[in-house]
Amino acid sequence: MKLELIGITKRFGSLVANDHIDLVVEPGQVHSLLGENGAGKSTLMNVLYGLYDPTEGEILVNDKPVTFKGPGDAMAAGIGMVHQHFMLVPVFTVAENVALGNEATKAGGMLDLQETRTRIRRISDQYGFDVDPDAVVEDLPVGVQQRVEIIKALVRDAEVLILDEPTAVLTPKETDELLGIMAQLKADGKSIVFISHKLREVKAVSDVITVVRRGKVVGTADPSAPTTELASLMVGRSVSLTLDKKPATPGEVTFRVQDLTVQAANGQHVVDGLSFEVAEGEILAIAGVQGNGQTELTEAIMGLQDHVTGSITLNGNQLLGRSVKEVIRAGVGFVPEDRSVEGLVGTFSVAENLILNRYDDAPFAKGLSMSQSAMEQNAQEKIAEYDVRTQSAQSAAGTLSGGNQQKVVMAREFSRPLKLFIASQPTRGVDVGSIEFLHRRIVAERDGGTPVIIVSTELDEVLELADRIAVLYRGHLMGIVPGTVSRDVLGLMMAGMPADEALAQAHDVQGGDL
Amino acid sequence: MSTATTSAPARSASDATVRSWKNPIILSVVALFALLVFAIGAPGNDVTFRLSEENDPIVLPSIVVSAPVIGWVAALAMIALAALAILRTRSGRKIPVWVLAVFAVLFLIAFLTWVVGSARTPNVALYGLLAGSVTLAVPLIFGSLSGVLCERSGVVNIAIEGQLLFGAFAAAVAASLSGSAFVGLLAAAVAGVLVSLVLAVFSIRYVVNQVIVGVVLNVLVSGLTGFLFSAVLSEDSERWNSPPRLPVIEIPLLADIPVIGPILFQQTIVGYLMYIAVAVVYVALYHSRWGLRTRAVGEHPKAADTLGVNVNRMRFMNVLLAGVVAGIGGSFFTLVAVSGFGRDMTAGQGYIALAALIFGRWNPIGAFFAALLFGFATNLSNVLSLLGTPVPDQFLRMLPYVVTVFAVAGLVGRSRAPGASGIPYIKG
Amino acid sequence: MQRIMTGNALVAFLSVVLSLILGGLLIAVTDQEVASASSYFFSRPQDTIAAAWTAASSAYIALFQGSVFNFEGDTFTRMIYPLTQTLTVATPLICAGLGVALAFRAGLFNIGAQGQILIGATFAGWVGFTLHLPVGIHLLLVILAGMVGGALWGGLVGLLKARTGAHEVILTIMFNYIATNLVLYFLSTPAFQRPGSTNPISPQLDATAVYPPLLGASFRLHWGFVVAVLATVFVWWLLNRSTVGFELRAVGANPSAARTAGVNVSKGYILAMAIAGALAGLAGVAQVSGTEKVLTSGVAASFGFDAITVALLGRSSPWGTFAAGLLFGAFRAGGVAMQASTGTSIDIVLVVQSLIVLFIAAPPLVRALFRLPAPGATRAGKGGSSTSTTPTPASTGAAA
Amino acid sequence: GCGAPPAEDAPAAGGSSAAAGTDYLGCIVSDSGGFDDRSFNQSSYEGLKKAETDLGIQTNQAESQAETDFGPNVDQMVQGGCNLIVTVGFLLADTTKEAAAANTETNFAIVDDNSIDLPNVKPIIYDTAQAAFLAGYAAAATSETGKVATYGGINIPTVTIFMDGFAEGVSYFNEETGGEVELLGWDKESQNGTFVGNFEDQAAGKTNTQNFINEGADIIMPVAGPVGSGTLDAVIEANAGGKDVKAIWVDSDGYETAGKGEEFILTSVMKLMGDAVEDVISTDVDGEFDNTPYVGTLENGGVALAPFHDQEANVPDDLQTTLDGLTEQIVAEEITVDSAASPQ
Ligand SMILES: Nc1ncnc2c1ncn2[C@@H]1O[C@H](COP(=O)(O)OP(=O)(O)OP(=O)(O)O)[C@@H](O)[C@H]1O
Ligand SMILES: Nc1ncnc2c1ncn2[C@@H]1O[C@H](COP(=O)(O)OP(=O)(O)OP(=O)(O)O)[C@@H](O)[C@H]1O
Ligand SMILES: [Mg+2]
Ligand SMILES: [Mg+2]
Repeated sequence: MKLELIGITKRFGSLVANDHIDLVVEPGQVHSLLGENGAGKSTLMNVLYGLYDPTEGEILVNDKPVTFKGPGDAMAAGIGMVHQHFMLVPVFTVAENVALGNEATKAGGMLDLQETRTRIRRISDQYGFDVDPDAVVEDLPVGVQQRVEIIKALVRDAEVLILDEPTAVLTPKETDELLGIMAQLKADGKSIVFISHKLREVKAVSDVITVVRRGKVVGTADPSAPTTELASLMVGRSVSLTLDKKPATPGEVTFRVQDLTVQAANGQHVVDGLSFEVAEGEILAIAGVQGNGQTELTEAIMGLQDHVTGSITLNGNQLLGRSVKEVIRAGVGFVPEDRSVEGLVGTFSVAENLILNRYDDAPFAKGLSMSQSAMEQNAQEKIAEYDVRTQSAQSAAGTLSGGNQQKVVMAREFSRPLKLFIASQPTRGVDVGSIEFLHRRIVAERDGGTPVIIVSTELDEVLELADRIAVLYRGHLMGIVPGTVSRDVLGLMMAGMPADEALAQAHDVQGGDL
Repeated sequence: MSTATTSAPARSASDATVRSWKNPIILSVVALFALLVFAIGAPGNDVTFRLSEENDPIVLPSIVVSAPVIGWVAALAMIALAALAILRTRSGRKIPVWVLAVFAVLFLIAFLTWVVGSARTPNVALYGLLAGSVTLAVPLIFGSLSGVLCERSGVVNIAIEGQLLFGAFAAAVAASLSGSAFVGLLAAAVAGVLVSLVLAVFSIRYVVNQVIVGVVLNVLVSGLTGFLFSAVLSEDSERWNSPPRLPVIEIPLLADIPVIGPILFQQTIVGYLMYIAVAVVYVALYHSRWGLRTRAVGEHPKAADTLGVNVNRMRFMNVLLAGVVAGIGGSFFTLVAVSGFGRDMTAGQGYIALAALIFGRWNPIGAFFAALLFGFATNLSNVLSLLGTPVPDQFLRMLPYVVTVFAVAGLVGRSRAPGASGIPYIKG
Repeated sequence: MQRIMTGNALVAFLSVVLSLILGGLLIAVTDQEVASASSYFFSRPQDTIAAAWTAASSAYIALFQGSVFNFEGDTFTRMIYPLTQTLTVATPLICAGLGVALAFRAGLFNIGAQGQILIGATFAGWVGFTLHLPVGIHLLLVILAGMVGGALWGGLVGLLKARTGAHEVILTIMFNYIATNLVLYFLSTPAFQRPGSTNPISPQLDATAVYPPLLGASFRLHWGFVVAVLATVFVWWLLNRSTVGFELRAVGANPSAARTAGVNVSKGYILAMAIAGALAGLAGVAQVSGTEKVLTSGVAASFGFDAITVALLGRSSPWGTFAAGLLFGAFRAGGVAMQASTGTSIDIVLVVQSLIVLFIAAPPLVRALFRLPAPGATRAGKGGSSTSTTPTPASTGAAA
Repeated sequence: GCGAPPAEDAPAAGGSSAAAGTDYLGCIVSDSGGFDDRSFNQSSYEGLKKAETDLGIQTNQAESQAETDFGPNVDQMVQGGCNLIVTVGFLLADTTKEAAAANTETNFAIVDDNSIDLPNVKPIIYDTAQAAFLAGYAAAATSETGKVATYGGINIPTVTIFMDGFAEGVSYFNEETGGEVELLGWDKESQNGTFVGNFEDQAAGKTNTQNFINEGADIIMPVAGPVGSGTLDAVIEANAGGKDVKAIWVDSDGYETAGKGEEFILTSVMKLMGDAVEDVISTDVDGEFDNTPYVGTLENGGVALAPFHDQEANVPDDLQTTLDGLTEQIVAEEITVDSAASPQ
């Protein structure tokens, strides 16, 4: 199936997200879209998938113009989409999720799930997916959930498959498997539109690369073009992809975690017998695929988890069993992984969010009364210092862009003397410029002598920031390796291989990987 | 690569459970309570439960039991079950469901024997107690089904009270004017839909907070019906407010079965519709295309949208359907229970239905039983007051509400609402 | 606040007008005179229209005369009497409305103001007619008792929610019924009855225990209104200028972020419900020690339920609630007068009130009806400002 | 429709004011039950309306929906220049007292309360237990099952006085005839029994009545205003189902006022408030208002037992004679019917 986008323009109010974009997807082709945050890639795909109406422009399928009133029309035309945030109903089974919107029915509108199961098994077998139709989606690992998404598209006989940042949450191994699946699909004559920020993957699978900047197509590139060329095409200037930081000068070990175990509500040990230490002036990165206990580990340190055993000490003081407030007062700074859910109160002003965990300390509070002027003054200082782009200190934090929201959280946490700094996913969804700024602030904090823990699922970020790297897999520590270790070793550890084995194996196959 | 997965530390099954002591503790406390009150504090007399009347087609003998015997047997059995639960929990295993079920049944039997035994007349018509419970539960069941339909598709329905009241009003007026109870039934459904329409338009089309719309709708319907009641209905109640009743349809033979016959097979059309509605909503919700889409829209509307399901149309239709159900429930007040409309005659039953819906965990069957429990508690307090108890009548009348608080706080606790319930869906 | 005063003022005004028109139609349609004139509508339509106009306008004039200014009064006192009556009725509405609004801001949907008023009134009343204390101390103690009663009744709900996760909507509804029966029980005991009578009505409160009249004995307006103003100021301060309010608002707007920031969410729920209850208790005091001066089971009227609409109309802001309380107070006071003088049922007031709330909550609808342009560049589809100040407790409550 | 319009200059409809030419204004304020409560508000209101037609006076009324309305409503009436204001129910006592003290030119009459001692307030109260006694006796004598029942709206003296009298009547029957008729729903000793909890929930009245019938009662007396209507529904259904069950109405003669199920109303315990209200107005119109309490008794006909109407055939032959005898004995104070709620 040949797909053609001609002059697609999409406006949100005064913002032009897509500006006369032309794009052709040939049958049996992997067509990659590259572009920085907010370039308009997802918007374009949402237009193609019928979720947004284009303001202007035309879509041609096999040279015939079509209009999509909704995703239903797009699917009927043979377009399938796998969204970055999975569009799966968590409490439904795989079969129910696959059936939804495309239900096989018996008499009287009754569901025929058996039929759906059969189809799932057929596709599973064909592409080696290994998916149980009766598993409940929320119990499945992300990699499998993604396959469910692909099955959803294939069940509907999609000829064109849109994959929007499909690899962001996958382990290197799962990524490899996905790339394999893409090759198979392509061999079956299906076309794929592939969006990713990871240039290596793009280069590996693409037939054609289109680069988008500020809503416009700025050019196409050959998959064989060098990475730096692609990067500068994306951003519009030459970029240095590395952060220069001095080597760490670790001091005294002040933070210790010993034999830490966290039980989830369902009884599972999500963190299991974890022990590690962090010294003043060093960054320990905790790597691992999302959902391997990182969240629970940081929450346990903060006093946000209930069933915790073991010991957590900071400067010799036990933190375990303390309330969140006491942990904060002990000098722990915390950037939670989901800033809009845990880091900020969206309806509160920027000024209020800047003192969210200091509202009852001097100078913001005198007794029960809060000082507006102190709050305002603090806001002005932080906004200037961190270059927070906001209309005013009184704007609701929820109206800020992701990068600026993150700056607010960081500014708040760095605004008091810290004995320990923990940041989860400090730059998730943040654009390149801001990433650079935030990384420099974190390194500066380290250089000031604070022990720092960074939790990140982005290998690039981990490798860039870490002095030492700990890898978590299913709540267990796979080992702690130096920050200079190779990407392949980390990949193996993230897939559940202990550090020593991984180091040995990576040595064996060195050079054979991507 | 294969070594990577095998070398991952395996988790043993035994250490993978948090031992929740909540259930064993509750069971133990209740069992102890049973021992003290039902066994040690048992009245010394016999208790009679009558199952049928003398002139019924099938006459069953009454059950006569000794209060102390029942009290002791039940209490000891409950203690045994509690002990079993403690043992199971200590060894890290789950408490089987049958333990809880048997425990609940024992408690109910012991409690009934004890309260009836303590009354001045320790003799009760069990069939009447149950039939009355069902009667009291009918509007609650319709109301909570209406709630299920709305909330399952992501719209919080606080307006059940208004739907019931408007249904009752419309049924009374339409039936009086037309002289036909069936026209009244139809009008009730239409009235329920009208209330739903406002709820849908404001909460879905104009994205007004659903709780606000619901609360305000209740006030609106109360004011509107109250106004029309005094301005029109009371002026000429012969013409406006003397609806004919819905006839009771007896199913031959089946209606003669003692105890359950009158409850199941001797109802008006509204009564039969109730059973049908519970079954249909249950089956449709979990086994039909409509149900799958409804649940998807209530859990994760965006996912449904990306699969071509029109979220807001789905919600709109379900809210309207809910109006039909609640409206028919409202007709029970004026076409079955009593003959005529009275100001605010639903008396907060819509809110109780809401409680039943949550207590029943957003499941039609669960809501059905929750409503029955409430009806039972209410009628039990009625019956106890006439048998003569030392408990002041004001406290007896608190019983259903106290039971609900205990049920919601103790047994249900944090229940999981449909993921998107109460959250408007704004496309793109 | 700013936005409500400026951009939405027109919408609010039009909402009131629209609601009054709809209410007027209802009055006209059900009026006897109109009905008889409409029987010959086609031969003389002006009769029907005139009768309809007379029916609706006379009702609304009576409403106005009963709530704001009585231009038929023979003395100045009688002329402004209606306004003071409005303030009197508004007093409990404001207090209880503040309670509902405050809980709302903490993410809790408090349908229990009715029960909290009743329990507050019971506590206050008991102290008022059983204890005999000196001037000043007695009234203070009465007020305190009322607030404690309400706080206990509300706080209990908060406690149950925090401990067991039970849904506060259900709890507060049940607690209303339990409170009603509890008060009926108390009133059936001699400790709450008048000597020599078994009627369920308490003795009059001591003269030392009642709010003194605010404008002299010829008006029913009492110092409770001043207390309501103070309560509004206090709630405003509490929500916007105090650490406690900061915590409560954070809990209401985003419980997970609040928890992460070190706020004890459970404590927040309990505290919010206790303060909400105390405010409702204050409404109970206004009734038992201000307007009625005795305790009966009907002392709370339907103020606890009206308070919900008042808080919603006031968008859960303290001064918004205050203004909404005044408006509803005027409707209520005027409605009683209207019913007495024109026979139009006071229920019409409920209709008009709820229509106002609905219309104000949906500005796009009002704009569409009056063909007003949409304001600025608000993206279509969003409810926009209308729902922004109110969190959605239904969703927060159901999560967890 | 398109009927013919009235002539342009026809006088306004309903010109009752012109008829008698008196400018006496009689007014009434209801309690929160409203004037259509099929109980004391309604009876009192009808008394006022009767005075309007019989005496040619003008009337005005204010319906209260909540206790907070009492003060404003009474005030409205005072300001409206009423000569006499009838207030209904003990809950209005404080309001009435206050208004009467402040407006000595206006006369007041208060129904069901005897706590005010002011020159311009006339209490109207009833020794209802006397008539209820007769009803209890009649019920006991007529019951086939040996079980009779009563229940109330709310546990308050004006309600329980009916139930006390009824209970006395039943036990008097048992003493006199050696019968063993049982009373369900009320225990005079502990003053505890079955109550609906309000005067509105008719469905609850019906359910309670069905419970009574299930427990074998065949005569039921609801003392709950409109809720009693639910009892009639239950009784009609029970009779349709082949049972023989009857109701006893209260306040007015239910055979004439209940609007349904007349044929199953055994009798009614009448509390003739309308007559008393009309009486008080007519003495006031004549300028002979006094503040001595009016106590309705069997003797002065303020309370009475209604005729059996359709049920005549179903009661024992000599029952009416016996009841007449009992009435005489009560009037002669040979039998005293005592109730905690009786007027002192
Ligand atoms: N529904 C919307 N309303 C208003 N603006 C929007 C909307 N959706 C996207 N935008 C804006 O349109 C621009 C393009 O967003 P888009 O999601 O297409 O970027 P992207 O290229 O997918 O970025 P990323 O790499 O982060 O996924 C952004 O500035 C974004 O803020
Ligand atoms: N209604 C909106 N108003 C303003 N900004 C929006 C709106 N909706 C989305 N955005 C912004 O647009 C950007 C992209 O949004 P979107 O939901 O498309 O995320 P995405 O990461 O691109 O998702 P995906 O890649 O799965 O399509 C985000 O930065 C988001 O903050
Ligand atoms: Mg994107
Ligand atoms: Mg993205």
